[in-house]
Amino acid sequence: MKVNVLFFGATADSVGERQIEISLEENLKAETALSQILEKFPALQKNHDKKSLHFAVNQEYASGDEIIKNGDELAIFTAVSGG
Amino acid sequence: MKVNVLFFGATADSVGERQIEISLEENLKAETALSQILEKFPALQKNHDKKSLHFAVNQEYASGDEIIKNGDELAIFTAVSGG
Amino acid sequence: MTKDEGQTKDFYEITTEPLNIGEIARRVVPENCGAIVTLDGFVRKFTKGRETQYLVYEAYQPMALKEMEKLIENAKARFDIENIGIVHRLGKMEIGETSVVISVASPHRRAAFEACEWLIKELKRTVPIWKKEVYADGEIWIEGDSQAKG
Amino acid sequence: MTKDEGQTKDFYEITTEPLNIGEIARRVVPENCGAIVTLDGFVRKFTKGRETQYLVYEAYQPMALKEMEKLIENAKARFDIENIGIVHRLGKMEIGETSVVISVASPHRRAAFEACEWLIKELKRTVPIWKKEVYADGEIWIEGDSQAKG
Repeated sequence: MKVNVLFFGATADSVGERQIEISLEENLKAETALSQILEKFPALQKNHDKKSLHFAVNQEYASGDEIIKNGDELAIFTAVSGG
Repeated sequence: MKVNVLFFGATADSVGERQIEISLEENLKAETALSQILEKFPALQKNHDKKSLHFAVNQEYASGDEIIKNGDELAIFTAVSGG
Repeated sequence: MTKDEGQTKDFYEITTEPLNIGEIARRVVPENCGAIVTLDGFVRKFTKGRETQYLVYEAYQPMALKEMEKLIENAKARFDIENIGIVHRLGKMEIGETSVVISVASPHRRAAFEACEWLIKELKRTVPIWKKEVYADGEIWIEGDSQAKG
Repeated sequence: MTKDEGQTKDFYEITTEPLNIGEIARRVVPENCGAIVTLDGFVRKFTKGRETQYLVYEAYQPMALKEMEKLIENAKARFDIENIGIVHRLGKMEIGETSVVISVASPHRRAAFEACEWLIKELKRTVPIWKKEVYADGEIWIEGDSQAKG
């Protein structure tokens, strides 16, 4: 299946892209999908502690248990700093 | 001695004046001066509970123990309601 | 009535002109602060179910300014804040018009919230300003909490 | 992104235009309220002693707006408040420019102070917006408290 992965701020700088379409196996849990995406982008792993990264699925913070579906919008970013 | 007595808002409406020069004995305590002024203005006593009136001497809230001097600026008003 | 000595940008004013809260808030900005908390008090349409047509504010001006200055001094002793601005409007005000603006700038926003809340509470208790509510069938000078002061 | 159904005047917006805090505060005014509390967050010159030249704010916009909407719903469930307005600016901002305005109107000012303080705290924790500080000798994306969310 295909998903769109979005990066913002520091993660966009690390990856060098703001949006990438990638292929993943069907029926992955969000937690597993995140690990697989991190493996595809060594710069993300190099520049960021995994624990410091936030993961959103379809514009909602992910707990990790969500099942990712074809066409989902994923996002990986560091702790927010607005205000 | 002469003092200026100022009224504001509800007390000005009661007295019908905003500023009056009156004569008082020398060396009165603020507490006593207030009582004497109230006696001069029956409408003040009629319209206001004495406990609800505030008394200022030379633009400072009076405790009652201040000694009033010739030329002092006294003011009598109800509890403030700005804001 | 603006106090502006070097770093400090505190001010306290009484005016009959309309209040621009954005402009007032901006005047308290110091370089090392990141947040301003502003209280904007305005004329309500209904008080206890009775419809107000407009309000008239009156002050014992020299004493009001002295009390405002004391408020600022006391707030700065009590809270870790940088600058304070207080502007109270006098005269006739229509429904929805701003009667008072209090802006507090601080390095940490917690102190600005606490100080701003304390300032409006104290201003309503101590600063000699009175408001008259005018209704279709009469008018009344509003009296504050008489136990609060003096 | 303005929600305006009958009585309610809540709104949450993201814009690249300069923010006018007075105008934003005025949009939350309901007839039965008497006080608005407004938080005005702005670009500091110094953070931990380092001089910032300017900031750039970026957002995950659709998610940011969803999170802002949730903030408003949660604040209204938690506090006795009438209307809330939140506007966050994006893009390049100079020192002293306002990045975020949160205005809360309530019948009693206590609740407005509490809700406004809660809203800025939660916005900084949950709304996907990031700021980059640009210095004379470099730039850095500021990272929030990583334990705060998710």
